[in-house]
Amino acid sequence: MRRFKKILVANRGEIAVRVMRACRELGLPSVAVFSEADRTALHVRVADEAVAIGPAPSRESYLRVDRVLEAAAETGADAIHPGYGFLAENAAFARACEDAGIAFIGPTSESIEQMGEKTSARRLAVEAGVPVVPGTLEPVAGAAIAREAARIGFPLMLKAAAGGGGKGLRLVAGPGELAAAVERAQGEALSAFGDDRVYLERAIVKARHIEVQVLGDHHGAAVHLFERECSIQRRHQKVVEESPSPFLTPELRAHMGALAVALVKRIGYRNAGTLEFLVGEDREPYFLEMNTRIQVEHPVTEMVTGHDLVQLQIRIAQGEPLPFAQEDLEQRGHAIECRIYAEDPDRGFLPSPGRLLALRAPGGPGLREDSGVYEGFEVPVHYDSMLSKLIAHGATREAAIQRMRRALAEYKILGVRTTLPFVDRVMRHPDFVAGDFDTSFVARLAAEPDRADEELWRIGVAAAAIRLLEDRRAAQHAPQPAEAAGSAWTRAGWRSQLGNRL
Amino acid sequence: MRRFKKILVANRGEIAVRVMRACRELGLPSVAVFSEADRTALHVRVADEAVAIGPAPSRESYLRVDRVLEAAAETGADAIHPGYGFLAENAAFARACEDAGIAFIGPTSESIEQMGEKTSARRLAVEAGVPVVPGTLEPVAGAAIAREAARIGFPLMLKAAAGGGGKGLRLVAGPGELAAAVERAQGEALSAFGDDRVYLERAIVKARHIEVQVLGDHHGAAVHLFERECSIQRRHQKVVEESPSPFLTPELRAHMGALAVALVKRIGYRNAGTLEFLVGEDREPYFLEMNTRIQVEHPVTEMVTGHDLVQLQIRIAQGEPLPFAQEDLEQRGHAIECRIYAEDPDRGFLPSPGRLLALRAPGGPGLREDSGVYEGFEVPVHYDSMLSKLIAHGATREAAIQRMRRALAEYKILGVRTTLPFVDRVMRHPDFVAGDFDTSFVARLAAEPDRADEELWRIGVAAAAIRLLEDRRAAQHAPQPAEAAGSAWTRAGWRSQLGNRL
Amino acid sequence: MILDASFDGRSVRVEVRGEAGRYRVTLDGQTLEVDYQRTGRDFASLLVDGRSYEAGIVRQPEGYTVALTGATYDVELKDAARGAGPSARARPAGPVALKAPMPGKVVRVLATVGQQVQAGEGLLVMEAMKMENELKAPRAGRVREVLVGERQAVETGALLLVLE
Amino acid sequence: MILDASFDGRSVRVEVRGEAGRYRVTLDGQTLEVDYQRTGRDFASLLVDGRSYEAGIVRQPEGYTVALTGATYDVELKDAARGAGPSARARPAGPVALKAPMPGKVVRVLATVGQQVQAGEGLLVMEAMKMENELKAPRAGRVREVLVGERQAVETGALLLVLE
Repeated sequence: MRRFKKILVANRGEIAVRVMRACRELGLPSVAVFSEADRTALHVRVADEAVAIGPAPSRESYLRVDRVLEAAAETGADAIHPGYGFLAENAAFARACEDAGIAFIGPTSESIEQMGEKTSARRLAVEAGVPVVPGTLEPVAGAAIAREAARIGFPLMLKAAAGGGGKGLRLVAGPGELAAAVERAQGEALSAFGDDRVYLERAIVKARHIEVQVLGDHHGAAVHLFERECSIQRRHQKVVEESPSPFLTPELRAHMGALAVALVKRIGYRNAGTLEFLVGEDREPYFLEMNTRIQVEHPVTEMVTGHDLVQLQIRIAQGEPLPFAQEDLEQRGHAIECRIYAEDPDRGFLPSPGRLLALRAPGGPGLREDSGVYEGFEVPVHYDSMLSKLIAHGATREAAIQRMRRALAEYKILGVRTTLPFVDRVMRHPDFVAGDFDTSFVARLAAEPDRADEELWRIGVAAAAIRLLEDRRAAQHAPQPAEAAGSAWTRAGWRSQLGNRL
Repeated sequence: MRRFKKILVANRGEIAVRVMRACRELGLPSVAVFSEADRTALHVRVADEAVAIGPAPSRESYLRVDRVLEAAAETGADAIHPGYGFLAENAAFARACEDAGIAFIGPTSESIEQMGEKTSARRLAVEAGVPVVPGTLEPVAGAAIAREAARIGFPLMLKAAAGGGGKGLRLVAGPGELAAAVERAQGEALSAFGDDRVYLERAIVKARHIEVQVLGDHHGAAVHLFERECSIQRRHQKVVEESPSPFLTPELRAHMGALAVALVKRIGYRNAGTLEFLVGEDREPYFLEMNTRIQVEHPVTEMVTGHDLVQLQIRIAQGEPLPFAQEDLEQRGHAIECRIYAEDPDRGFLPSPGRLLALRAPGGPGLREDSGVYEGFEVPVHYDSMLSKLIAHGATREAAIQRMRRALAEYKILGVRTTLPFVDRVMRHPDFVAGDFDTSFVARLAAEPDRADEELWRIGVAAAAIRLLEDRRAAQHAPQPAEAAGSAWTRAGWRSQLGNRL
Repeated sequence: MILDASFDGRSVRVEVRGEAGRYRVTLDGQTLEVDYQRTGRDFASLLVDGRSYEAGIVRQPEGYTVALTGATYDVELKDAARGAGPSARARPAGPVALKAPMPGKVVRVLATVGQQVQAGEGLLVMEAMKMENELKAPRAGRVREVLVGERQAVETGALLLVLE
Repeated sequence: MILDASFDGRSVRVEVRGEAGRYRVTLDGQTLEVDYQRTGRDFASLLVDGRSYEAGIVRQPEGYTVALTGATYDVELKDAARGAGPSARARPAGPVALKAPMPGKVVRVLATVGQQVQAGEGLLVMEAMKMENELKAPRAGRVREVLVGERQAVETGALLLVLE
């Protein structure tokens, strides 16, 4: 068992901040790495130390194994936490850390390879007796794609072999769409993972996406921390997650947990990890893939189990044994996470980068926010559009939903469009409230008209008009320039908001 | 069983906001009342409706029973939540609500009288077999004070009969201090409660202040939700609270819980309530008083039990039965609350009202903030100095302390002095970390030198000097007035911060 | 002060009178008594007929964006034209310019000059924030010009393609 | 730019050079290379020798208040006097004015004109934010003047009493 001296966090955004908080709570200093676009990013401000590693494109900074290892050497960091995305499931990076004598806070490079290559993971799962979705067990290319597609049948899912996070994922309804979808998926996969291999799976209709959180240590112990329900997705990316799943029976929960622990033990997995399953209407779980890293939606599990998964990752990497056994764990209450993206839900979730001109976040009981931004931050165009995660916990599912609605009502972000109004629609939708939904929920919702407050526009227009009147009068009577008239910072970024008389 | 239509919150600050959040989570609209000093207060902004009830002094607004009831009538509110302080333990107010057919979200006026008059509460406790601190069982005045003091012996506590929240409370070390202390306590009691009666109690040396949270419903059910440790006090007001208490054994916890439930059942108490005990070195609990309302520090209990006490108050007042039995309740993990006051800990906790010029609050796992303020708010001089409560939860006491330290490191408030650095000192004090403290802890702490970062001042001075350089250069090159040059709001409040060239 | 306000494709005439936090606002034939107080540089508290509203209000080039609970409005404000109220602006006829809705990179151009396209048909694919986004034809027409090439970086509002 | 800075009763000479976020600050004989970026109207991120600091910085009449993790400094800044560095300011001799440390109400006046008091002795009691606060003599002396009466409301900085 070793004790780390300093941890470098090879990531950005909310997960980098999340990991640094865990470091600080464990009494460990943290080192941020940052690209040229991220000098003022929150993770740089929260870290104890910070090292610039390259230009804005992630390929030239956050994905540069050499730069990250140099930063660790330079700062004396003896462990690296990769967060999710970027280098988190890059076996070569894990191996490079191992070779450099730096602890990679994650599984062995071998586990990453086994599970990271999705077709290999499917083969191992089959060998371990875990059922998988029918499809190809190997990546396919060229003419074989059409042939295998015909064998499996439509609709089917086209997936990146090196994939994760919805990138390079395409639902193909029929043979006519196949060629275009393959081109798009390979392009996205190449750009996201540097690997354009794809494979095919039968699309499970009316499926729910349910995943199981696991932990394994260096001493052969493994537990599961129950499930997360992740069926609310747009563009095949999760927007809302919760735990427990309203769909699982206690028996199915125990069964899926046992399957997950069996696979973890079989591969000697050492870290937090997640096994993703599709569960069809017949309540039959099919293993999809295993994510060998912390998951975006890990907070819902933390809130219902009372344990800190990121601290546990670090402690496991130090060689500590798991501090609890399976029978010590229980789900208490219900937790829901809503992801806040800088996207415009009224325009097909188009990205909406820009400066966060004004921001008021909610507070109070049963609420957690894991944010990667702050008022005044310019959200870069180079990275993922997730700004923040809002998580609500309550004694019951209904209480958690009501709490989330209350929190969303308090939340205000101006300057970019966000998914706040969209997740509010989800929270008040009768099917969501009833727990009656599957992965097609978001598509169905988009087709329904939103019933917003019909008269609220009057308040909005009145507020704007009064503000204009007050601004005009103030400008007339302004005795002198106010607000340290245009520091470089003000001049560069806030011009449109400040000063210019209408 | 009735279902409320609308709830008026007869309070201000964080507790008003807290109650309104509970209302919204239960689907109930809330009505704020506000004084002239509070038009822009957070509770007005969070409420669905708001009614002005009078001038700034609480005696002319928040303590005006007639105004509050008029506001309820005017808005159609059929229930009133009193929060804590103000009218929360005013039996006449509860009776006036009862007479007006408006539900008072609290116990019956009779219970308030029985427990609110502290000497009556002590008598009832003695009758119910609950041990009390030796002292007078009746209020005393005039010459009787010195006589009774001599009988009880010094050191002793001088307390307001109508008291609570540390107001009108004085520790008297010897006979020479008695007269002055009586005058001061009577003055404070009169000003705070409109009642200057005082009584005497033996001062328990090296005492811990430990309280038990209870709930009773309209159907005779009563449970306790374990204890809170509240020994960290300055000026006899709590600054830091936690649950569980590091001092209690499981046996003593069960014993104190049983005592509390016995008294609740005996008086047919219907509401959330708190029984305060002093526990001396001999681990003998002495009942001090019962607070027949929600307590400032209720969040620590909510975090360890997973239940929402304010929602439960409302549901009990609607006639609902308690949704759980004693055996369904358990403490999970550990929670600590730090109160953030606008006070200067370097100058004997002198009040520090003013505008909150800049504010950055912490976020992330296991953290809750119940705040009554926001960036830009002018903290009024008329009311209590508490700005906010920060609560950290962790799997263990150590984890909760470390999390609180992390949160305090992230928290920045500028414009007023606060107790943030003080509670950080508490969190890193070896005696606090070891759980080895009593109600004299703060006084001992004040006598010790603080070991701050010796070199940090360099960063502070460098930051100020660079900012000045940038501000001067910006002012030289300012092409035009920026920041909507001085709206009425800017002109009135932010002048010192904005614009004036040095 | 009399203004023409437009938002969400609607236009209304607005009249505002008052001072020191007390205003009377008439819009679309209805008058609101508004108690308006700034609560920060970009926030205000409004009490209207006893109801409390919390508004985030930020300056934009042609008006303000207002965020209320449950909805955000981009409100354009102009001094009222003399005489009549604002008329519904007719959609300009003629060519339609497709502009970049965000900064990013053109990944693929799907349309070619001279091609006849249907409303909703994909014209090009832009990458921003790690996602590929297909930009679709706002109406049917013929592609007159394509002004960008693949792998080209563009800013918000950059002209990408003209449809006629 | 050369400044005299004072905080917490200390004074140092400060020299700042640089621009565009890169500064060299010399204080008390030590030079810091500072990467300084505004992160909001009243916040900045500082990287000094690889270490990251988050500072809240607000303008005050004679300088800035700077909040760092664990400490807040009121830093007064003046253009450096020519020649020598700042000298420790001697405590002014003569009468001492007791001023109101916050707005509030005088509840009781404990001292009378002509009275001899010890350092730390209570002079008067002010109420603010629902608490009574005893204001104590900063040093021993004789009460020369009492300028306020009981129940009188006072603002921050109001002269309450003079000790000589």
